[in-house]
Amino acid sequence: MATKPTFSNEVANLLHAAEGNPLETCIQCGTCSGSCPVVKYMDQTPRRIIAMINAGLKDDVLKTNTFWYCASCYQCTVRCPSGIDIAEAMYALKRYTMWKNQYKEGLIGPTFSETFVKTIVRSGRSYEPLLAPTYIFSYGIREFFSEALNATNLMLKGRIPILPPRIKRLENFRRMIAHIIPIGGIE
Amino acid sequence: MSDQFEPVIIGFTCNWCSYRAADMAGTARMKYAPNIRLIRLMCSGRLDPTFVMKAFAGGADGVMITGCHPGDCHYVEQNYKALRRFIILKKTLTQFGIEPGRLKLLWASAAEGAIFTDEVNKFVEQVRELGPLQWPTSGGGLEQMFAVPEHMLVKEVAA
Amino acid sequence: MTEKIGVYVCHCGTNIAGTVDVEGVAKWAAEYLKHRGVVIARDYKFMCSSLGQELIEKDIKELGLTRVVVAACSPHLHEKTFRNACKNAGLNPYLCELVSIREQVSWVHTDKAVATEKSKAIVSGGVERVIWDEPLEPLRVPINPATLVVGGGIAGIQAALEIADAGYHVYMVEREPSIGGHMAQFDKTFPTLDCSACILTPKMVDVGNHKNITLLTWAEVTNVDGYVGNFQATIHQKPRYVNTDLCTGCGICQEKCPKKVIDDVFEAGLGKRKAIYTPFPQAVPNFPVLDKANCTYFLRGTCKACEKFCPTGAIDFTQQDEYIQVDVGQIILATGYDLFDVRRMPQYGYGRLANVFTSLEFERLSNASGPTGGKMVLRDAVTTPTSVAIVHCVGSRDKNYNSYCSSICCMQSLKFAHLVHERTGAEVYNCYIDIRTPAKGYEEFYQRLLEEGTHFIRGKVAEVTNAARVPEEEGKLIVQVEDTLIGKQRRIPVDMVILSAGLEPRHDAKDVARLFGISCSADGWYIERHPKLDPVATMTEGVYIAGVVQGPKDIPASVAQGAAAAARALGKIQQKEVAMEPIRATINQDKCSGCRICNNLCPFNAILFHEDKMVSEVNPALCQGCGTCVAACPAGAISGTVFSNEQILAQLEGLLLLNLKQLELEPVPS
Amino acid sequence: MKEYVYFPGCSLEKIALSYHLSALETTQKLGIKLTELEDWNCCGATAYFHVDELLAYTLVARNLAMAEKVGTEVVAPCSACYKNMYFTKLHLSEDPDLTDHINEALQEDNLSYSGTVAVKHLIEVFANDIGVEELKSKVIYPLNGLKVAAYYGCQILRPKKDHEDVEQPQFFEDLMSAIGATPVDFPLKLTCCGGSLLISSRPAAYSMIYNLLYSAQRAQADVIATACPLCQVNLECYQQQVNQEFGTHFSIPVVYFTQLIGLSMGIPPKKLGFGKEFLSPKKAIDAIKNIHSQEEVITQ
Repeated sequence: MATKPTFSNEVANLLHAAEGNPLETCIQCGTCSGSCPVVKYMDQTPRRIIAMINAGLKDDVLKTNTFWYCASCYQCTVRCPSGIDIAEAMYALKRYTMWKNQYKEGLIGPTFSETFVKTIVRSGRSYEPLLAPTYIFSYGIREFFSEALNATNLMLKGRIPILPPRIKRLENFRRMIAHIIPIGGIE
Repeated sequence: MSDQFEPVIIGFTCNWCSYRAADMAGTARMKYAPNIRLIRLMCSGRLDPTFVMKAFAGGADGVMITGCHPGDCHYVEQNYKALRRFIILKKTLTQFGIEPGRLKLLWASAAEGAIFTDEVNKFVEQVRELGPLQWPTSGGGLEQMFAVPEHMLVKEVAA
Repeated sequence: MTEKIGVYVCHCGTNIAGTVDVEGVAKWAAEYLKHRGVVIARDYKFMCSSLGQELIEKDIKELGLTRVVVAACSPHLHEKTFRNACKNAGLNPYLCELVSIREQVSWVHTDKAVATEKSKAIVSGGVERVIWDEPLEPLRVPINPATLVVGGGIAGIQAALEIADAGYHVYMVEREPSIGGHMAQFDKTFPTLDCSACILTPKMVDVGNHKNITLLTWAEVTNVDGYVGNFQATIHQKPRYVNTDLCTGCGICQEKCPKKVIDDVFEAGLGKRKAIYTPFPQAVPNFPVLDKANCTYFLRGTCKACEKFCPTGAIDFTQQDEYIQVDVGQIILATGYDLFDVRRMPQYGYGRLANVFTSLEFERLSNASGPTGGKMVLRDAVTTPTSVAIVHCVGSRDKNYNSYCSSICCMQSLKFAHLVHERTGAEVYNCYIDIRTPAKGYEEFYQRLLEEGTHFIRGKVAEVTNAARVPEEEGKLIVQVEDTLIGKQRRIPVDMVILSAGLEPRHDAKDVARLFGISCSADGWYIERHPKLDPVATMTEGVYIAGVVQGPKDIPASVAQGAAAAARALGKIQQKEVAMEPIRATINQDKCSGCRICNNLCPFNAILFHEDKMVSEVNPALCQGCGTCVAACPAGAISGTVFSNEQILAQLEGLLLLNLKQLELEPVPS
Repeated sequence: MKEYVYFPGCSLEKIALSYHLSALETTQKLGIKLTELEDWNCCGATAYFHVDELLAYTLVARNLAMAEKVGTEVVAPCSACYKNMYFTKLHLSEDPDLTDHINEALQEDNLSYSGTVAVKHLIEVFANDIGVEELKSKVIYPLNGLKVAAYYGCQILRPKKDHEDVEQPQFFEDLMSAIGATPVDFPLKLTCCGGSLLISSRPAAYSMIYNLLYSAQRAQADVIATACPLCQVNLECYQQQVNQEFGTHFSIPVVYFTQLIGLSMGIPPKKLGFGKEFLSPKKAIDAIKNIHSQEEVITQ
């Protein structure tokens, strides 16, 4: 049966260590959204996202900022009475949109994540200053200064390294990564 | 599916616990390997060791004996007798050149459909590992030994 | 003579036909088992239906079948049905075999081809076995008309009264000092809101005074032997330290007792009782119980205030545990439920945040005869709440706790909402996942609540905290929940939170089930013989279940089940005797070598040894048919009916399809 | 002397240096050896799981594989690192195919993962392996009267499922009481600080920080104790911005639990990395100062 999988199944397939399609067992009780500390910044509550996924409203789901606002605090996952790993589902949606390159305009999340990943692929470790620019351009000038202020403070307190850290066996490390995905994907 | 070896397993269940555990697995729609075929006894104590031998002689690759948990026997303590017979059986099997891994004893209460399911699956895998039972049929020694009793054959002819 | 075997394969709607090619199996049996005597093989939608049975009866009459094999559900479900069918057609019922291709095939396997093959093997096993079946007559044993009712809640009370009124004796055993169960703790009953005590206590009194009821409270069943018609139960009577023959229930001892104890059973921890006490004024029986663990005399060796003041000298500190033996024909289990321990959901703050209450606590709080005399107040015992949130589905419909619906919480919560509204005028918020009001007058009650202006918020409460963010939240409990109908997270500041805790099986349900030889579901509720058609009987003949013990249900349903269980018991009593499966061992005296191995194997001492003839013999009255001796006899002198060596070996042959092999080797002329 | 493989994680190299220092100092005093994992790489934080799950698992697996070589228990002071390691180990144990696939990749670095090493959070080591009693016995300067808001954050406990412990843990408070401090009733102790949103969703992060600070202030905490570098940076370094945003005047020092434990054991504040923070936890240090007039300790 070569039928095209439903959007719900597509997302479910991206869930790790989940059997079948847990999303379809959602009883829409709202525990997730009730527990969510970020919910008021989301276009749609997590519960609604699940409903929309199950309804196959793919485009509407991808348009929302909901999953990019997920702080991965896992409160929903722990409490869900249907045992759905909601935080994981949010991750799944992030990955889905990153691959398909169809996330909501003006979101910083995706760009940030990419830079972050690049940094690590380059050096094996993360390096704050490299991450900074990504959002400095995305926010207003006031933010820029306050951020700069923070940065300098951190420098003064000796809490920001001058040179980016590197791991020793970087070559192996890169080949290891290459083995998993074509670096082209991110580099 | 494909070409992997599908062992034939005979399971002896007692009427009160393990058979109901199987029923429970059914009503709860739990899924387990279809390789096992059950025979109902009133009590695991009813299990005559020759049943097991005949099962192997007849082409079973594994035999599973099941009964109530020790202390729960509907007939007070007969499952302990099953236990003792099981231990001796294992010894005998080795002497017949049959891997003791082909024989399993399981206690399952009427509420333990899940346990029954898991154990069946585990056992089927275990026997699959061991591969088909190579019973020495040449010379018809053992096969004779465990063939159907004379008087039963008579009835068949009559039939 | 040649056996004529009929094979009948059941579709069970799609239950079997969905996974097994039933037509295929029937065809196969007709063709490949012909040489074994199969003369007809049919498949039919529902073999157990009257039409299905007629089918069998018709064939027996017209084709002169001498054996019948039905491939359908578990023998524990329908063996009787098909045996009766044979009986009606004049065939000895024990010449019929029911093999399970539902519980053992279609429900547990998915691959249709494989399932079909297995079904064939199972059918062939049945055919081989049935050849060796012998015509038998069931053993008839008289039924002891007395019945044991375990549990003195409303379900047990109803059952006991039905039987006693019909003129038969009942032993009622209750663990607590008084009967009445949870219902006695309630104030009002939904949806009619009539006072719980007013409708319950008359029935309790009836039980107490009934000439046909022996009431044993403060007692527990510790052992059960025997079988339907003839059970022997051992009942542990815990010492009351009160001589019930002398006690008049005047209550002076309770007045005089100096020791106050928190009553966490009846008053759910909200009220106090004395060390010698009756749980509540209308208790039945009205004799107090002395709580040894808290009694000053037992702790310090002095006091005995109760004894001094008792006008009839009924206090007896020397009482010991008693073990009472009773003979009964049947048993009704109505042991009820425990409340879900809301501490297991710390996010709701019970025990940490003072003004979070359990549903049972609130029942006591709202009860006119409760610790606050029916005043709904916060823990400080003075403040009346101005806003109350009721949390539904606490511990129910939740895979982390109990995945089932506790079924009473919705209506209970609505009742609470109404009472709060009525008595305090507070704002009431009901946070629910779904409102379930499926019974008579329930939906109307919901409507009434809506009209009363109760706030309904569709959403499972995420957490209850005291973490105020804005001034108006200060000093309040904040209920954080998504209002799923508007898709917004709401923080509702309230004075009081009531957790509608779900129902759970008794903590010792599994042990009790084992004691009475019945089975519980994975959740721990007792399993009925058939979920639709036999809801109060169990797989164990003569043991019935009634009330919540079978699954969450409200008072009307429990009462109905109590009555139903009683009706089933009375039906049996009327039959005067029960037919017992003739599964017995017999010893062929010519073969017996007198080795006496079997004698010590039998746990029922059913095997006696004739010194004179030097042979053993089985006493069929004592033999239970386990067959251990059959398996053990070195001379093969013992055979067990229904499970004879021949039958089992034949079934084995069949399961392994060796009967087909023989076909290839030496075709039997039919 | 008990030994652990120590996985500091990127943050502890610089931005959370004080956590690093205090962790080493305190554990050493308690007779525990932390051997830093050779050539460890970033755990992938949350960002990595946004991009490629498989890759994220591989990164973690590399660290675990290296840890297996040198020890049986790896301890992470950073909650994010801990969560990633803990659950990667869990997933891999459930999914042999994934493990094989990842092992192929690890070959490139001549490593292989077998799942023999246990993963622990630093605070678990203190709470379970060392234990309150042992800790008490090492306290020289109990932080009497210091009101601490013990802040667990998210990923020490979640998404573990054993509810009683996940929803209302006590071990952090117990540690604080053990060193003489007074844990305040801090209902938001398990609420997220928004660390991972700080860059991607600034306003959300600010409001989450605000809620936490508000709750801590309401509980009259002198100091917030954390067990995660992200939480610390978030709650401390951005208090200014939050104040601007919400017109508040929060000034609540945020320190690592190891720093407080260190103080109570009489380790000089400098060695514990004090002095690197924006908001000096003067009160915390004074606590000992006033009670024991330990100037020399302070000025060392």
